[in-house]
Order: sequence, then C-alpha cells, then structure tokens
Amino acid sequence: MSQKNRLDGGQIDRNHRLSFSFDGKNYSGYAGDTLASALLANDVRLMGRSFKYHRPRGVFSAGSEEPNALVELRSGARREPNTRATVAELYDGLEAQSQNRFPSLRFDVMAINDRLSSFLSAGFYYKTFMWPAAFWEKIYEPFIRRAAGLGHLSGEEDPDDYDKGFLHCDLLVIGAGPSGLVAAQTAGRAGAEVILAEEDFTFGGRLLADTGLLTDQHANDWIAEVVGELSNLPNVRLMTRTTVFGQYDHGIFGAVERVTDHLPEPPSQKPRQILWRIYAKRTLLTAGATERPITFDNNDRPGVMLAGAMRAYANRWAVAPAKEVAIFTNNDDGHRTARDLNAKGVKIAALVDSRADAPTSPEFEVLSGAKIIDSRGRLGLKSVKVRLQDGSVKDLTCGALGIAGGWNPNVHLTCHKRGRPVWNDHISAFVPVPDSDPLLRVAGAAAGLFSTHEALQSGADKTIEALKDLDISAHLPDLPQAEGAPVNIAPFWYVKGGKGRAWLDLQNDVTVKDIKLAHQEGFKSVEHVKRYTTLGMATDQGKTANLGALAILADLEGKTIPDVGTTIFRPPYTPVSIGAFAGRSRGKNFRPYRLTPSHKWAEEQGAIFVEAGNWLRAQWFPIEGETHWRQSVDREVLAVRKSVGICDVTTLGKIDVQGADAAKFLNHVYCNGFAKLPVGKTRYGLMLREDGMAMDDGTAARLAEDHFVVTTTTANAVSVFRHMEFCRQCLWPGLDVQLISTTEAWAQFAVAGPNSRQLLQKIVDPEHDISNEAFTYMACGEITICSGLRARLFRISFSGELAYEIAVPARYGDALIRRLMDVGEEFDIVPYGTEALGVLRIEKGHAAGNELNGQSTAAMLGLGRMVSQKKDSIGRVLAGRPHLMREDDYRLVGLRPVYAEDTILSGAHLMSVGDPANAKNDQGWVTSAAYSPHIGSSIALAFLKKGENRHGEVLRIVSPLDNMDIQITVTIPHFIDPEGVRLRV
Amino acid sequence: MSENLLAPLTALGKTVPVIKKIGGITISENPDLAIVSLSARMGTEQDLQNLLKPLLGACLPGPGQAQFAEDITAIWVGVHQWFLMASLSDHPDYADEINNFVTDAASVTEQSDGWAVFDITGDNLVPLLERICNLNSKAMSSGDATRCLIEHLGCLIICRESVRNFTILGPRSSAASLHHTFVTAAHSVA
Amino acid sequence: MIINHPLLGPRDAQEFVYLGDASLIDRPDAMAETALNDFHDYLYLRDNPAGSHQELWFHEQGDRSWLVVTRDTASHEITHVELAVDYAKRRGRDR
Amino acid sequence: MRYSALRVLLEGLRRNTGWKPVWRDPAPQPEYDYVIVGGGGHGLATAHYLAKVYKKAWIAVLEKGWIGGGNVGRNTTIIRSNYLLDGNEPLYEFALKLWEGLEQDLNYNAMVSQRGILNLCHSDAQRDAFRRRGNAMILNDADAELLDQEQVRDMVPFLDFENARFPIKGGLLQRRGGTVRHDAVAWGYARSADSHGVDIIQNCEVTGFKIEKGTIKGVETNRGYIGANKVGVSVAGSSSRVMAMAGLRLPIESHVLQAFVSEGLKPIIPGVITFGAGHFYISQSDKGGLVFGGDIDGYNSYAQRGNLPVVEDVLEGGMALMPMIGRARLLRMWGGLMDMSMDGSPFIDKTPIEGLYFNGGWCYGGFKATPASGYVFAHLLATDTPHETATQLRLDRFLTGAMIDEKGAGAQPNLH
Repeated sequence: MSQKNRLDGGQIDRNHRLSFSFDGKNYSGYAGDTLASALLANDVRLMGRSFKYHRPRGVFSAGSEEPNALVELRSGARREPNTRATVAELYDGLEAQSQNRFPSLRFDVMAINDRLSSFLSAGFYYKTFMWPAAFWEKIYEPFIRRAAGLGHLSGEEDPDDYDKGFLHCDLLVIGAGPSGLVAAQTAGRAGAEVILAEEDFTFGGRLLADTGLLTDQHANDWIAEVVGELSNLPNVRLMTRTTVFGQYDHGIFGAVERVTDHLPEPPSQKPRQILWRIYAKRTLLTAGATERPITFDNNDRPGVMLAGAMRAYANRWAVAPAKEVAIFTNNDDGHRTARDLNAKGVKIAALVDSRADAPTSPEFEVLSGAKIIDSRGRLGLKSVKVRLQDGSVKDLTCGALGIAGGWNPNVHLTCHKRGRPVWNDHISAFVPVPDSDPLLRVAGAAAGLFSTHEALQSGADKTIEALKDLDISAHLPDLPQAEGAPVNIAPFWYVKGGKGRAWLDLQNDVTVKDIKLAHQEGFKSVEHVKRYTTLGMATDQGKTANLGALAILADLEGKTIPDVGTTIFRPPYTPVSIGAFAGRSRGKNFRPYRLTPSHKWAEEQGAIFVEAGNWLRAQWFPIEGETHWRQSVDREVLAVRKSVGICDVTTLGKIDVQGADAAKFLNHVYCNGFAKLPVGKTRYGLMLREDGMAMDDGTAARLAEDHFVVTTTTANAVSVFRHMEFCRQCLWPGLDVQLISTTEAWAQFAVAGPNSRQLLQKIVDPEHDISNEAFTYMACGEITICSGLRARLFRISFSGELAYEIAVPARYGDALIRRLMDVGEEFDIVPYGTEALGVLRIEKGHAAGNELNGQSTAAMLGLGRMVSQKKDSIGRVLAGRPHLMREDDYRLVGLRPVYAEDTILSGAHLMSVGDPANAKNDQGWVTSAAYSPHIGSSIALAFLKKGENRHGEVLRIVSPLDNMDIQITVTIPHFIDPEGVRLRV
Repeated sequence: MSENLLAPLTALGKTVPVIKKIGGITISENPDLAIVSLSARMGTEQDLQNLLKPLLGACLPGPGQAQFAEDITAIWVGVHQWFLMASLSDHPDYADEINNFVTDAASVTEQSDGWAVFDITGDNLVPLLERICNLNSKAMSSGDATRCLIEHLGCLIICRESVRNFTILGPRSSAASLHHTFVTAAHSVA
Repeated sequence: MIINHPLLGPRDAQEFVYLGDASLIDRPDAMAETALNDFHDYLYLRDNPAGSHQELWFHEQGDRSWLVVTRDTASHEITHVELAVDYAKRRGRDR
Repeated sequence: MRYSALRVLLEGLRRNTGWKPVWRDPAPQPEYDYVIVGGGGHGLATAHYLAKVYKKAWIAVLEKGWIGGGNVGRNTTIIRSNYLLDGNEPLYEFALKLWEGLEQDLNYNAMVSQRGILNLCHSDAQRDAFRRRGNAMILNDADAELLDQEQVRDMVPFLDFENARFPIKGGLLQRRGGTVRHDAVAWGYARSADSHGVDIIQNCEVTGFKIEKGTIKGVETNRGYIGANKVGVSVAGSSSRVMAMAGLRLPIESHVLQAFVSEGLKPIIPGVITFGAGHFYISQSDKGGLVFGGDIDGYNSYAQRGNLPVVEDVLEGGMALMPMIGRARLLRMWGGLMDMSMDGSPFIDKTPIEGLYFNGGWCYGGFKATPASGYVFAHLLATDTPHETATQLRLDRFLTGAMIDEKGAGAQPNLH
C-alpha cells in the first residue's frame, strides 16, 4: 500500500523499506520511522480508543508523552500492551493491534458510554452501585472491570531476558538535544567521565524536528559532528534508547536501556532491556520540554495533535498528517509549525491565533484573536469551527489540527526528591528552582530556556559549573550560532463558553466539566481534583493535561496558577517494564542456591530436596519399593534409633570466636554461663534478644582457652553473626574478642545412633581416642581422620541417641560421606534427611524453628532456669517483666493422641474437652507434629497454658481449617529417653 | 594433609577446575588457594605488622587494598582483619603455619574452604563487571580489593591487573549460582 | 543512598543493614535498681526526629563494621559517618 | 443529599448542576467538645462514629493539609483480618465486618470488593504457621481456608508452579478479604461525619497543645487557638512529632514504605495474592492497574520517597511469583510515611495527660483497620474505657512485657 502522506526529505532511510501490520492490515514504512509516523504516512489516523468513553483517537504527540496512540505490540507471549506508537521503532514484520475496543477499532460497542456521558460524570461511581449490597462484587464490579483496563497481557511467561548493571560517572547528562550534546562535549573535552543518555533512538532531541541552521550547518550535520567527536572520547559513554526514569538519593539514577526492542526479538542470550543504576557525582538535566494543548469542545478527534509533533512528523519523518491542516496557537511557536508545513507543500487551511496582535504571514492566512470552538469528524477530523475576533463563526475544512499552547519544561526528575518547581510568567510554565539541588543542575528547555541559542549556552555553562564542584576545569567550546527567538506567548488555556465536552486528560477522559464538577462538590485542592476525576493518572501521567486543569481550577478559585499549586512528579518518568527491574533474578535464579557438600552425592542417591532458606537440603532418601515419603522417613528414623544414620548439617551457622576475652564475651551473649566451660567441652547455649525473647540456640565448643566455635540455627546464621558483631563493636568494645563466620568452610555431618562411635572409630585416626571414657558426652576436639585429614569432632546430639557431629574442610565433604557410607555398610547405615531429623528432634523434645519463632521466652521453652541471674547477659533484664513471668504463661509440652490412629496437625489449637471451640477457650497451639515410628503414633510439641503442671491431662486439639477435633494427652516434651541415658553410653 | 585417603572436590563439585571461555573472557575456577583470616588481638596491631613485614615485603594493606608478594597475598577485609592467601598445594596446612608464626598477636581462622574462587581474565572486563556488581570497576587498579554484592551474594573482588584480570571470591555453597551469573553476563556482553 | 564509609569511601546503602537509633549503644547498667525501667526506655523509646538522626548501620556486605551515621530523615542527607566502635569508646563503653 | 442511582440519573439530566459539596468548609469554632487531630481515614472515621454511634456533638477534625492526603490516600487498598494474636485479630475482624456494611452506613460507594486474599506458603513451617493463624482467625469468628497446592493452582493458574525457586506449597485464603477504593474511604467518612455536624477543617495545622495541671485544654493551630475537652490524635507517620508537642515519647519509628502501580490492563488477577518467599503482594484495581508493594525500605524516614534497592526487591518477587507480568510496565511508585511500632501492633489508648488520647503505630496495616480504628477510638473518647476489641493496644505494654508481636521480630520496627 502506498504511503500517501509521505513528503520529501526527512531522516528516514528510503532505501530500507519495512513492512508491518496494524489490526491485521499490512502497510509499509521506512527504517527510521516510528509506528506512529508510519501509520500517519499511510493515512491511518484512527489508532486507539479512550479509557472511559471509548472515543476514537489518533496520535497526539511525537514522543513518550503520548496519551492516545497506545497499541498492543507484537503477539504471543511477547505481546506488550499499552505501547506508545510514537516511540515504537518500526522493524520489518512488526505487528500491532489496537486495544480497549470491541469488536473493532472502527466499531466499538463500548462507545455507548460516550452517549451516556452525562450520567458517567467524575466520581459518579461513588454515588451509586450500592444497592443491593451483594450486587457490587457479583454484577457491577465485574462489568466495570471488564470495561476498564487498556491492553491485554498475554498471560504467558515473558520469554525475554533482562539484565541489570551499574554505571559510575562524574557527569550524567540526561537528554541529548542541543543542550545535552554541548554539555557532553564540554565535559568530555575536560576529561570527565561522562554518560549521555537519550530516550530516543538517535541523538539530537528537538533539533531533529526543526529546520533552523547552526551557524551555516544543517542541524543534522552538526549533531553528526558532535556525536562523532564524543564517540571518539574514551571517557564519554553514549547511550541511546535509554530513559533515565528516576532520581534517587545521593546522585543515584535509575535508567532503562531498550537494547533490542527495535528488533523482532532479542538475539540469543542477549537481554531485551537493561536496568542501569547510575551513580553520578553530578547530573545535568537537559530533557527538553513538552508541548501542551489548548482545550476546546471536541478537541479529541483523530487528527488533532500538538503542533510541535506535527512539525516533527513533517521534518523528521517526512509525513503530513493530512493534505490540509489548521493550526491553533497562543504563541509564536505555532507559526513556526505552519511555516514548516507550508514549506513542505502541505496546505494550511488557516492559522488560528488567540492573540489579537498575532504576527501575520505572507504564506498563509492568520486569524488573529480567533478561537477554535468545536470540531467535526467521527473517526477523523473533517473540519473545525472558528469564532473570529469579530464574533462571527467560520468552518475550516482540515484533516488535521495542530495545537500550540506553549511548552512545559520537563522538570520531572527535579521533583523525584520532592523538589517543587516554581512558576515562570515569561513562559507561562513551571520551571525548576535554579540551583536548588547541588547534585542536579538543569539546562536548556528543561530549565525554561527555549531558544536553541540559550540551550547551547546554558548546557555549556551549567556543565562548567558542575565540573567545578569536582575540581575539573572545563572550558566553553565554540558554540555554533543558533536562533535566539524570544518566547512570545499570551497564556490561553481553554475556550470558555462551550456547551459540549472539552478534553483535558485525553486517555482518562477528563473534561473541563469534570474539573468544574469536582470543584462544585468541594474537591478544591489539586490533589483532590486529581483523585476525584482521575486526571493525570493514565499511562502518560498527565504530561500534556495537568497544567490545563490547574488553569481551570485557578479560574474557578479566582487565583493564579501558582497559588492553586502544582502537582509534583514521582518516578518513573515514563513507564518501565517490570521485567527490567527484576533482571536475572527470576525463575530458578530468583535467589542463589546454597548447596551442601554432600549435594552431589545426595542427588546420586535420588534424594528429595527441600528449600531451607537459600539452602537445598536432602529431605529424605527414598529407596526402591518406597512409594510414600512416610515409608522413607520412618525407615530413616528407626535406623538411627537402632543402629546409625548420617545427616548433612553443614547448614548450621558456625562462628569462630577467639580472643583473650572470648569466654567473657559469650557470657554476655548467651543467657547461660560459658566462663567455666572447660577446654574440650561443648555446651548448649540459648541467646535472648534484648527484649528477653529467645533469639537462637546452638552450641559453643571450647577448643582452647581463647577459642570457641559457636553454632547457630540455619535460619539465623547471618542475623546472629550481625548481633554478635553489634555486641562486640558497640556494647563491649573493650573486650579482646574476634569473630569470623566459618559456616561455609566446614562440611559437617551428624552421625547418630547407638553404633555411631563404632562407625567413627573406623575413620578416626588411631592416635585419637574417642572411646566413651576418653571422649565423653559433650566433648569436642580437633582430630584427624582417614590418615591425616584434619577434622573436628563434637559429641552432641539432636536426636537423643549417642551421636556426634564431625566436620572436615568442605572440599572433602563429598568424599567423607561416601567413605562413611562405605564403612557403615556393616551397621546398615542410612543417610537421613531433614524430615527424619525433624521427627528425631520432636521425639527428643528439642525446640527448633517452630518453637523458636521469636515469640517464645526461655520459660515457655522450659529453659527458664538457664537464664543466669548472676551475670549481665543480653535480654536478662527485660525477660523479667511481669507479663513474661506470669504463672499462667504457655509452656512447652508433649502431646499424644488418646486414640493412636488420630493424627495431630501442627497449627491446631488446644481446648478443654467440652468447651466450645472459640478464642476465649483457646489454651495453646501445636508447634510441631510428626508421626513417631518409635512410639507408633502421631506425637507433637505444643505450647499450653500452665503446661508444666498438666502432664497427663486429656485435652482436645481442634483445627477448624481441617475439620479436625481430636483428644490428646498432655505429656512431658520428651518422648524418648527423658533421662538422657542413651546420650551417654 | 594431602596424603589422606579422601579426594577433594572443587567448589563447583568437580574433580578438576571448570574453565570457560566466552568471547574474549575466560572464567576459571581456582581450587588451589589456601586462605586464612588473621585478626589482630587487642593492642597487637603493630606487633602483627612487624611480624608479617618480612613475609610480605611490605606492611599489611590498608582498607580496600591487597598486597601481592612472592607467594602470598594479603587483603584487608575489616578493621584489624586480613585474609592471607597462598597456594594450597604448597601450603596444605596454612592456618597452622600462620598460627604458629603469629602466635598470640592474632586470631587465625582457616578460611580456605569457605570460598569459591574464580579468576576472570580478558581484554576488557569492565562491560562484564558493570553488569554484576556496583563497584566502579573501570577505576579499579591492581591491588584494589573489596567486598561487594553480586546477585545477592557477598563476594570479595580483587583487581590483579586493571581492566584485564580479576579474582572473585564468593561463598562456596553458592559456587554454582555465582558461576552461572558470570557465564550469563559474559554471554550477554560477548 | 550512599554511605561514605570512613575507611572504604562511598558505598551503596544496599550493602548495609539498618538497626536504628545510635542510642542503642548506650545500654543501661543491668545491675542497677532501676534496670527494668532503664532497659524499657533504652529499647523502646528511641529518638524518631524528622531531621538529623544518629543511627546504626552494619556493613554486612563489606567490612562488617558497625557505623554511626548522621542522616537527616527528612532529606536523607548524610552529614557524618564514623565507626561505631569509636563512638562507643567515646561514650565509655570500653570501661 | 442522598446518593443513589436515581439521583445520578436525575442529576445527569440536569447536566450535573445540582450536586452539593461533599463536605462543608467551615471556619474553626473557638471551642469543641472533641478535637480529632488528623484528617486521614482514621481521624475521619473516628469523627463519624463519635457523632453517629456515640451521638456526640461539637466535634472538629483538624487536618494540616487536605483530608485523606496521608496513608489513606496512598496505599495498596487491601482489607483483611488474617491476624494471629488475640490482641489483634478481634479488632481486624471487627473492621472487616464494618467494611462489609460500609456503603450502607455511609451512603457512599467505597467499592469494598471482597475478592479474597491468598497468602502463599512455600515450606512446611510456613504452612504450620498458617494453620495456627487460620485457626485463630476462625476461632475469632473470621473466615479462613487452608489450600493445598492443587487448590492454589486451580485458583491462580498463572503463578509460576513449574520453574519456581521456592515452590508454592499451598496458601491461606480469606475470601472475605479484598480491596477498597482508598480515597473514597476518606471522602465517604468525611461526607457522613459532616452530615452529622462534624466540622472538617482543612489547612489547619496543630502547632501545640495547651495543657494545664496535666489536663488538656485545647490546641494551638496555624488558624488560632481551639479549645477542647478531649483531644484525640490520629496522625500516623507524624505521631512522634505531634505527641512530642505534648512532651510524650512513643515506642514508634517513622519509616518509608513504597508502593507501585502498573499501567491499566484488562482483568488478569482476581484477588489479592501475597508471595511467601519474598516481599511482594499484588492485586488489580477496578481501573485495571496492578497495585503492588513489598517491604519497607528499612530506615527511619520522613521523606515520603524510597530508593531503588527495595523497588528491585519487590519486582524480583513479582517476577518470581508471576513471570507473566514482565512486559507490563510500572507506571508510578510512591512512598508513604509509616508509624512503625516496636512490636508491629498499634496503640489506641489514653495518655498520661488527662483528656489526650492517642491512636497510632499502625505500621503499614492501618488502612484495613480504618473503620474499627475509628470506631474503637470513638468508643474510648466517648466512654473513657477501651472497646472490647482493643483492650490490649496499650501504650504501657512494653513496660509490662505484654507485647503483641505477630512476626516475633522483637523491638525492631523495620522488621515488623
């Protein structure tokens, strides 16, 4: 199909023709086109539907501020809803669909809303849909939800990859228009590390859309020259397709680089986008300005667009939006658009200038002191109605209308740290407060300096200033001569007296009437108006709408615009793909894995693994014939109790504590005493938080007078180390103690069961006597095994059996477990996983994570007497508060079902038999439950009010979630060997 | 110790180190590194400096620095705390060796097996490094060494030669995840 | 945010773990008569100004030092950073 | 002026010229019986219940800016009563029941939408904790269901079940949980309170308290002195600053919590979903935006803006949970000021100053509590006794040791 609106010239590559489709229809364009420019070239004006009234809409802008021309780009799992056609680079085979319409863009049944608009005024939904109450979720809301929203997500996993990265620079320049280019040149020549980031796919900014000369060069040639120089400087990094979307504390900026969005799909192993975190010592914002419209009745038809955009389409993309256009302006910039289009051979129906003293033109008709009051054309503009200065009304036939209401500096990033811009009367716009942020300066149009000359000059000046902060001396480059036209604007925001609807926020369908209604209903603060009408909440965040609404509010309040206020901007500057923020941290790589030293071996055994924090641990080891996990776990538990089992416990935190005051230090950190622990012995230790609640438990082994090895639970390894460093550095800095984590350095295995000693004797080198007499319960020592491998041996038990933990350098963990399995064959050794570990510890009554959940006191755990009152340890004082010492507090107990076949569920609550199940009668809860193959029934640990005095009592446990209600007998929390005989044999 | 009957595995769980070449970047696992930590006892910092000076041929390095000597590297890792690194095959019992050497001037802890060690070399590693950690790698020169975060993992990065040669230590248990990060990033920038 | 570590220079705050008010260094005398009230005030009634705030940060992904950072909670501006151990010693914690 | 479909129709035919202000804009009187400091959701609700339920008159709400401009104006709109501890659960369940009747009570459609909230679990220990909690909810007359993996998959098949780092093992579902149009809550309460005679005074900042012999006499404001018999303070993130003017120190820190919304999308997420292996929760608004959030930034802040690491953390969680959202775009992020208490639970209590009452420390959970918070605070102001659902929310609970610590995180506000 021919590109009937294509003009001569432009910065497209006519040798590189691209085909694409929109709503299933094929078109062609050129390299250098955006989807919007290519559609316009093909005379497609209707590109979308509005959010609420489903009004037909065409492209409104030529940049990222676009409110109307949103499409679903690509198909399948790569579908991208709400993509602005104005920034989507054309590539061969591009597919786009229109969105928020049914069944088609031209005929959308939801456009019925437009007819009902009187009843759908701002906030109407707060006043209705209340009766009957049950209808909201069932009827009204589903209907509203279906009608709302814009494009569709595919619902499939995003197939593309995203990267993240970090950049550092002396000067970050945001925006590569004239100001930004000169800034980069100035800083680059001075040797500073510079990053120049541009959201467009090519450098030049507004220069690309204009025709003025720089000295005697065409702007494109000047751009090419500067970019050429910059690309040869090793200290300058040039980034196109990169939007700096947010300013954060201390000179950190977020930016997203769209690496491959201009390709059909990313090359293999390359990211779609990269999220950059930029650390900039100084930043220059040269992000330009955004044009704003003038509001009048039916100002939203396809064909109505910003005049500057129209100029950009003509000059940069060689596209006229129609054969005949009109311009509506309140300032001189509108005239420039008319001149450029006229020069390109586009017929100017008339230039309508609201100023009575508008300049005249020999090239086209200028209607001074006139206003456009209405427009016609259902799916595309056909004509506009003009009220002339003398009050008469005239129709102008035109296929497009360019509106020039003045320009707003792009101050967004200056607001991200809650900075508020100030009003500048000269340009009738908000500008950043000059020099308000030492880290971020603003130049060019973003600072309200609209001429090319001012842009160049301020870009260089501000750069020199910024680099001076860093003691880098920079010099003013020879700036080209450029136009220095003063801004000549007579503020004119909206045409009063209209009877119809005049749009402010095009996407969200907020009209002048809505603002007036909000004000009438008492929503007078800007924030209230925004929230009540949804103004500025659409995907464009009101970039072209907000100021117009403020002007109307100012009129209604009888105040000036700055007196009414402004709304500040929050990140991101333009919407950013969620995938980019996640980067590589997704799927299996969401968090790094931690693998135990026996992982490879366990995999070979067919172990089932479970996540424990970032660790993967073997949960159980199924053997042939086992079809249910309980079979495996029961077997593993019984084997430990009967002979010997082995379990990888490397995941426990290990902290090396050394120094002359190591024992004194541990006395502070643990609630029980360590000063008198003999060398070669291990002791169970309980750490409290300063608020008196149990924080963590573990063991401390004294390897020398001045050397302990402390173990922590797997979950708390990191936080306990941090806490101990706090104690060391902040609370007791006078103690001679040094800490370092050794969790990863040692492969540690629990060897548990009556035959564990015999097993170990087969690998421990003969010079180390580990007999019961020589290496008693709770002994520890440094030994060698397997002919000289250094190892540590601890005689500690979590299972209640004779047991040891043996540690070797991590690289030998794999070999050690294989060795132990080999020599253990004669004892029918089994490996056991975390499930069996859990059963064994519940049988023994050891507290673990479910009991040590941060809500338990030592007393609740039955360890109240461990808290030494003779020394100052963390948590001792506040553990003594009355509520924590109360008689009827919870205590750890054991539970057994009255009927052995009943299963106790962890998380069930305890009640007296006969009491109704409700919160008043709640007496506690089950913390851990398991089937005990040793007991032959379900068993559990629980916290029960006054539990220590209630052994033998029959209660019921209820879990309404599971419809469970069974009777249990309260016992001591030790189901095996309460006297600890087995430990000591 | 090397005489014992058990066979070690590398951090990536292999019997031989994994070496990958991607584009101009080489990522090599280095299992032959003995590492000990050395923390000065209270008030013994100077004694420790004096003791180690002959060994290092220089003072123990300051914050953010490494000191490379003939067969030993010292790295500052914290206040009054250093890592000493040497060839594991030459120094199989390095912790004992150092402990005997410094006696009461420092607390010595075996660290060799706590870390997975990767040597990364190439003509320009900056594009790779800027994808994985927030250090200004372009500005790092030989002897710079510091901890940093790489894909949620606390690592130690040592610059051996500006831009071209870095050693990165990460937690041993996460060797596979860390290696995956390097490889993926290398493909991305290759 | 960037914390200018007194030894390591500017580091991303992401490497640190935040604890809170630096008055947590001033742990009361546990053996005093008034210990319970003292510890209550110490642990629970911390400074919460909208302005300059001395606070504890731990360089977990760095040199494992605790720092006392003076930061404005309204602007996030950081005006001073020092090692907590120095701060603590100055306040007599080593005696 | 009563709102109804008929009224919308009639006004529509009259070109919407007949709508009256939703609340008056009165000048402050020299004296009131009750002054509520803070025109947020909680303050406005307090005024509403004080006037409507407790039949009190001469009530003013003083707001330093515009009403509803604090956390009720910027949150992720979730309502639920899925708490564990008996100090909390009755209050939140009371709130949920009030939400269920809110539109009829206020004659204002705040779009209370009980689309359900699903907390996912990823480990056995998490499931055990959910069972304990779910049972506590049911025992307190709330609803809860424990779902297994298949039930979760049936309900939300778009989650990552195949390639997850932390597999989804099940979830705790509260069907009566859901979302509410947050701004409308402030406006609805304001409109109702106003219609019951409450003076809502905006742009009126309290600059001091007048206290004589330990008794409150009134408040100083930028619009002059206002006498009061009783003053209730409900100022969320500004609690420490405001109460300091009365010489009181609070077990509260102010922190920043960020929240996020995506571009509008056609419906794709049915209810509220929370990830149990990272910091992420999400719902979809009636307008189609995905509304989501995660953990607080973690440092004391009054800046009402956060930083990138937490943004990345939240969105990593989002992509891990539902990788289909990768190509949706983040539209806006913002930060709110949270009054984080030392045990993660709020305070609704008298203060040592006679006639001065405090309501705060809601952490990031204040929105869902709004109706009950207002109700029980009104009860306390009107009767000088705590409401039966709020007896444990005392300011002295750290002295007695009766903490209400749902997470077991201890005196560490940024962990709650």
